[in-house]
Amino acid sequence: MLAFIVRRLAISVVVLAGISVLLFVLLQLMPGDPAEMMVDPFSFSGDRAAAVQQRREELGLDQSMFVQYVRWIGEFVQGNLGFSYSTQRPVTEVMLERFGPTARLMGTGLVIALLVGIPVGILAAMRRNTAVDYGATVLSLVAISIPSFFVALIGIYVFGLKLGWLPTAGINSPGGGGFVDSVRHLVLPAAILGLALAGPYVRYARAAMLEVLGQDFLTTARSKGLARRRVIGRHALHNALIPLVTVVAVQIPTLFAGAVIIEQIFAWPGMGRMALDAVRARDYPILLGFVMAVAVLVLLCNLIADVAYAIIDPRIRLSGARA
Amino acid sequence: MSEPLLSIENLVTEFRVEGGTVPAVNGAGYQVMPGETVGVVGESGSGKSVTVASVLGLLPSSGRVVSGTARFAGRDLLAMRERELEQVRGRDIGLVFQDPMTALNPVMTIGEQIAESLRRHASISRRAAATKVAELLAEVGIPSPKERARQYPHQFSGGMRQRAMIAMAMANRPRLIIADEPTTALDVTIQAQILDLLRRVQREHDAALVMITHDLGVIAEMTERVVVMYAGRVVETADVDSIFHHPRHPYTRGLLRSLPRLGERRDELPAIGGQPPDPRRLPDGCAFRVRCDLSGGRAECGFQPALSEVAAGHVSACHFHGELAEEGVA
Amino acid sequence: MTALDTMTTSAGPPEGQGSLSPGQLAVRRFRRHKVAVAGLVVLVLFGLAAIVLPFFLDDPNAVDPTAIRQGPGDGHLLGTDSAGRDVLARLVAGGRVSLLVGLSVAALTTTIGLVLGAVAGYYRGWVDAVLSRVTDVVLSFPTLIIVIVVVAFVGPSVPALILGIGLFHWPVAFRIVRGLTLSLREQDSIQAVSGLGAGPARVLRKHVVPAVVAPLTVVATLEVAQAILLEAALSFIGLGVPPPTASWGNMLNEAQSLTILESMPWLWLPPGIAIALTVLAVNFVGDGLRDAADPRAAR
Amino acid sequence: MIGRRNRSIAAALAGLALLAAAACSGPDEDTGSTGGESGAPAGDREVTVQLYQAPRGFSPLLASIGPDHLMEQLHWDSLVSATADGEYGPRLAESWEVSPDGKTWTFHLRDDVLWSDGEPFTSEDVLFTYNVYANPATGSAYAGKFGTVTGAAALADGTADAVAGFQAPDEHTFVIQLDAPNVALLDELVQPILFILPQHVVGELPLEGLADNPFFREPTVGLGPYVFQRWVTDDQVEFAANPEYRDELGLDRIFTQYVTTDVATAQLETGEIDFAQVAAPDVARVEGLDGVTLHRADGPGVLALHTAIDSGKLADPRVRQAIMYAIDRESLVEEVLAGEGKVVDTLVHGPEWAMPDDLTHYGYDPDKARELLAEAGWDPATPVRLEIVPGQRDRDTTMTIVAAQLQEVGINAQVQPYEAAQLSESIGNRDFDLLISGYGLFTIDPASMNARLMCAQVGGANISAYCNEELDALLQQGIATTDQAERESIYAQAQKIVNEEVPIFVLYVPNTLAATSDRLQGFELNPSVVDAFWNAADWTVSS
Repeated sequence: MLAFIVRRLAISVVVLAGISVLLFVLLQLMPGDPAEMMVDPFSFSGDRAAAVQQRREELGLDQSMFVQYVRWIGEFVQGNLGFSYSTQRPVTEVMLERFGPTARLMGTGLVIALLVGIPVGILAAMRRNTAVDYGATVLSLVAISIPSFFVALIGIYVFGLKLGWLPTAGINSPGGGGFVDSVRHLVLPAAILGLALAGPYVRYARAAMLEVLGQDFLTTARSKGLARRRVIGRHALHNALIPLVTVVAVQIPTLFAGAVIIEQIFAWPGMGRMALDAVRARDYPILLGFVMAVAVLVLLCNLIADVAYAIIDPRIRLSGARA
Repeated sequence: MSEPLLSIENLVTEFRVEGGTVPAVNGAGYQVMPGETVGVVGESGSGKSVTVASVLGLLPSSGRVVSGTARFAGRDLLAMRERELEQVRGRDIGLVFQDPMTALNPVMTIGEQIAESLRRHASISRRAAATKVAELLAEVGIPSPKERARQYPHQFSGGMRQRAMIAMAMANRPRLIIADEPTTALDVTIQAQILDLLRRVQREHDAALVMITHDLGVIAEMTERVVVMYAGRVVETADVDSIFHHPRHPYTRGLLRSLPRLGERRDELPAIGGQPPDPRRLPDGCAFRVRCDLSGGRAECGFQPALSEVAAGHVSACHFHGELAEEGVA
Repeated sequence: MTALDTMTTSAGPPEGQGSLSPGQLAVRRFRRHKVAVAGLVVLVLFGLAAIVLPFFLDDPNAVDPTAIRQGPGDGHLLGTDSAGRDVLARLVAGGRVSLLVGLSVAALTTTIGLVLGAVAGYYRGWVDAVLSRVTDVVLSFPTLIIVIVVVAFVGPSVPALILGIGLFHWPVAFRIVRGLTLSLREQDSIQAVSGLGAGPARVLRKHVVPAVVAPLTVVATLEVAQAILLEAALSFIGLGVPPPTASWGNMLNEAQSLTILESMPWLWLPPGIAIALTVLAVNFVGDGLRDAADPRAAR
Repeated sequence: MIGRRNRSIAAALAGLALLAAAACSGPDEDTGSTGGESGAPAGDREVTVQLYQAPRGFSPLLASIGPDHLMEQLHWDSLVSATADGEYGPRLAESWEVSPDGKTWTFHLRDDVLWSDGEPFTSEDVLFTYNVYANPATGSAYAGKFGTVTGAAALADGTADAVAGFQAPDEHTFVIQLDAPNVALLDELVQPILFILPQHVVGELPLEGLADNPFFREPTVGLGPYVFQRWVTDDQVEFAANPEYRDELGLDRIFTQYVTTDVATAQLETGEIDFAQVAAPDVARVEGLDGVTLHRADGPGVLALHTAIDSGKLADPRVRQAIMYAIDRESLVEEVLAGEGKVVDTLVHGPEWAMPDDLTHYGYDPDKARELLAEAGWDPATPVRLEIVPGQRDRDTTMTIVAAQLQEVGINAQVQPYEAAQLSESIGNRDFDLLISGYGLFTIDPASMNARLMCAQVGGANISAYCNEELDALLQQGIATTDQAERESIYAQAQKIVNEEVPIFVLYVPNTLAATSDRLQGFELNPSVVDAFWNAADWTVSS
């Protein structure tokens, strides 16, 4: 197992390096010069061209792309992602600050998606071809089909404005506001993120459970006189959850996509909003850091998926390839 | 004569399909005496397995028992609530299935799966159960049973798995073992070992054995009495000698004819002329008429033949059983 | 399977009894899927509307500063937007954009998936290993974020959207094609063919393509739905279809204003419903196609 | 009953999720040290105000962005500012005078002002600060403002350590000595406001690149009524009453919060926020809200289109006039701004004396536009981009309509969406056709147009690169003359030229719109100031 993990980590480093080169090239090719952006033409007074050039030199933008990359990667391996062009703050610091809110939103969303999606999917499979099943299937498709930003707008309108139950935006009231306040701010965005995600989970869970329900060993289990609860809970569920763990782990990074939109609408100070602001401001260091963070998360989740699979499925032995 | 251990009568089971129902068992019935070995033989779709599933409450959700009785040790299984039936399954009746790879839960250890059955029916400690599991595994001929108990099914060979399956079926010393095609999925060399094992444990535990198979070789080797099923009905029942030497139903005779030589087994049942019947479109009257070499368009075939005792302990459902009595086996 | 289950399956209704071709059977199974048929009807209607209606409607970009944000009524069936443009005309134009993006992405992703999948499955070895590894990464990389980066780099436009989504959404198609190619390769027919010197292109055309048409159609359908949703999301945050081109996403952008959300429903309800309905319909059709293509997976 | 292994799977699934959720007790939760009351959206003497963009920090040396400027108004203070009456008003300078030759400005500073750490504020601070502003090496965006100050050039080219023209004769007097007369010097000091820095703290920092010093992210000392406490989150900042402030303050704490105007409007309604900017189309709705007051003032700045005149595409004044005639600006104000604005025909639109009454009014006249284009020999195939950073709805709409109206008269206009960085770059590259931007304070003194229209400012704030010697001469005269009647006549001519030449296409002057909750009292909009926090010292909360 250890050898497997080490091997996979080694591959991951190569993949990360590849992604970083690709990104670096892409970002450098982006139209729009961050140095120009930093010297706002409408409020700057003096020799703007010189000021822009000075900025460019400060940022090393006058160097060749290769030199810039070597410098960046050199810093990167030391855990230094450079400084934000717009706030001059260390990217690592900014991202760490932004990570908490995003993790809170994504984590809660994921928990909601799992708590809703998986039981509903399993129930639908067990009540196959009944109203419950049809209802769950159709509702899950509806959840997949309605854009979450649309739901978010309506959610803000209904729960924030009309009913006044929940705050309309932000991660907390000014100055913190304590646990209850944080939870109140979290409910709406996390629920919308979670429910959007629950749609696919219902379908995965249903399919996985249906697959298992057709298996012979369930008949065996029943033939031993086991109670239905144990047959379902112990034999069926366990087997159905194995593929789900993988699916869920591998899909964690895609939560980021949902988070970008939700954070934007709810003014959530997370990494998604940071990334969008960085795109607009051509804040390369932030953008690079963000995409690298997503890449690390992607590789990590792939690894976690494989390891988790090996841990919970005795048939899999990690020897470098899946059985 | 003692009471039969299992007595199935007039069982009708149907499956729900799109646009209606399909009968899978059409009034089948047979008896199993304590300690007896009964072979149930028939083509795929003849209802031999569904009959067992019906009486044990193991039908899939689309199946339903319409009518009939199934007495086990005097109690009607079909009238039991699920809870009561669970008490019978695994404790009084043990089952062995065809494919031990798919019939075992891949993510539970062999030991857990056997212990589960033990602990379900007797309140014993985890530790005691583990000891018992090892004993059982040893009994079915699995070496180093303690270590093996901690392994998963995929770490067992096919034959080993089937041994474990038998250990599981035997765990609570049932009075009846039902083996549903227990050797079909196995290598020929292993088949004999498994049959021997089944026979041995049956003897040692003094249990009755129902052997469901399409392999007449297995029937000849293992069983005392034979039940022949066709299209959801029992068409002939007799002791094994009578079946093999004096079949009184054209279907049985067909089966025997297609059997090349005793002792030589085949994976597939040799063909009798024609297809097994489509349960949705059973012919009117005798279900076997289209494939029957005696029918020849005779008027009797328009009626469903009733089971009648044609000799002592020999029952057949054929209008023309008399004609067969004279022929003997070719 | 145990004999118990063998019994249940063999007790089921035999399909078709050879009188219908597999294609006809699929059509029949699809038609039995009522929501899928309803979805198809909706899509056909939307498609027709997108093609025909523009001939009868205003120019979707024609502004009228004297008729801004007017409610539904004479002249403007669904009212006008903040620049006095006809909402219905923009809705239809937006539908064209959505369908264009959806179909193009589906075509692109299935093509890439087909070619790469066939290559991986045909050559196996390190080619397959590399492609499969790349697929793992691409698959779990959030497309929206990739597209945001891509769009930031080439500027927001419809082609950029299509390329951005298409170039990173092929893994599903890839996996299906790769798997099928691998198994086809094991079969004698292809070994015989390649033994006779048939190149991979020929094998792809003659053997792989026919085998993957059905599952790829399903994947492509679901791809359409996802692409439409992504387009809407990106346009909504201003990184998708650039104004003044109408798109359902950028029409919804206006609903961020509470005034509009509260008192001008004609500005956001139509695009919102259009997205939901279209995507839902496509997904239903996809479900129906899946069942039709693979009866074993049927409900 | 769920089996042990199942539980472990469930735990694995939940763990994956909680891994994230648990790891996020961010800094926002340690309210202990400074937070005071928690739970309620805002405590008794606390208010929350909107910032419409993400703030960077408190460096007044950097090219001003709105949210930073707003925060700086709470934290720092300046010599003078514009009053609500359209005059220059005292702040740290109690009074000032200009010598008759217009070359010497003397500011008399208050003597009762302390920095938030208790150190006294003196003329040394002002001297230090102005030297920093004038020094390009610090990264100052405003070094160009001091071109006429004696010795400023020497500092800029490194031959002097300080600007000779900045002098502090005593603790409470600050003098600016100019080489050439400038009676409108104050305009330079308030647009944008040049905040004063504490020499005893900032003086310790390296001068080189001072503008980007991390100190300005979390400044420890302030001079304004409410001083920086901490970044609650990346976009939420806490301010506390400055204990040393010269007047009694009505609040203990102010929180600034970056949210879009749409969100802020909603939060105003739910009471989550006490101040928000208001978009013109939302005025009617906001006015109808209970417990919310809408504030409205004439705007000081313009929304205008800019072209790179040096690129030659729109170099012909007739084409530029045609563009003005082609755009139905009255309708834009009426419909897009819901009437919240006015149409003007020159950049400077105040004060009254600077507005001659014979300016050409560019009313909507597409025929005239076509005529002028024909006269100028305009090629209808020439593509004209309308460059915009999308995202502000009224501007987006305006651009859409403008594009359509230009097409109407035969100009091949297309909206070109840009990211902010691209927009800045296009200005640097002198490659833009009709770029939309809003800015400015053009109502107190007509000299406010100098930075935008004088030849010397080409390459700087004169982004159109408009250079007209006649106008240049007039504008030079305008700041060298103390006589009011003379100035009036000079600017009448200057305005006429700007009006005819259309160096900048002024679309309209949008009203300044804001809304406050009724909790927040004392809030007042200043028609001469873009920044809404100019009188934060007067804010209180109603009980």
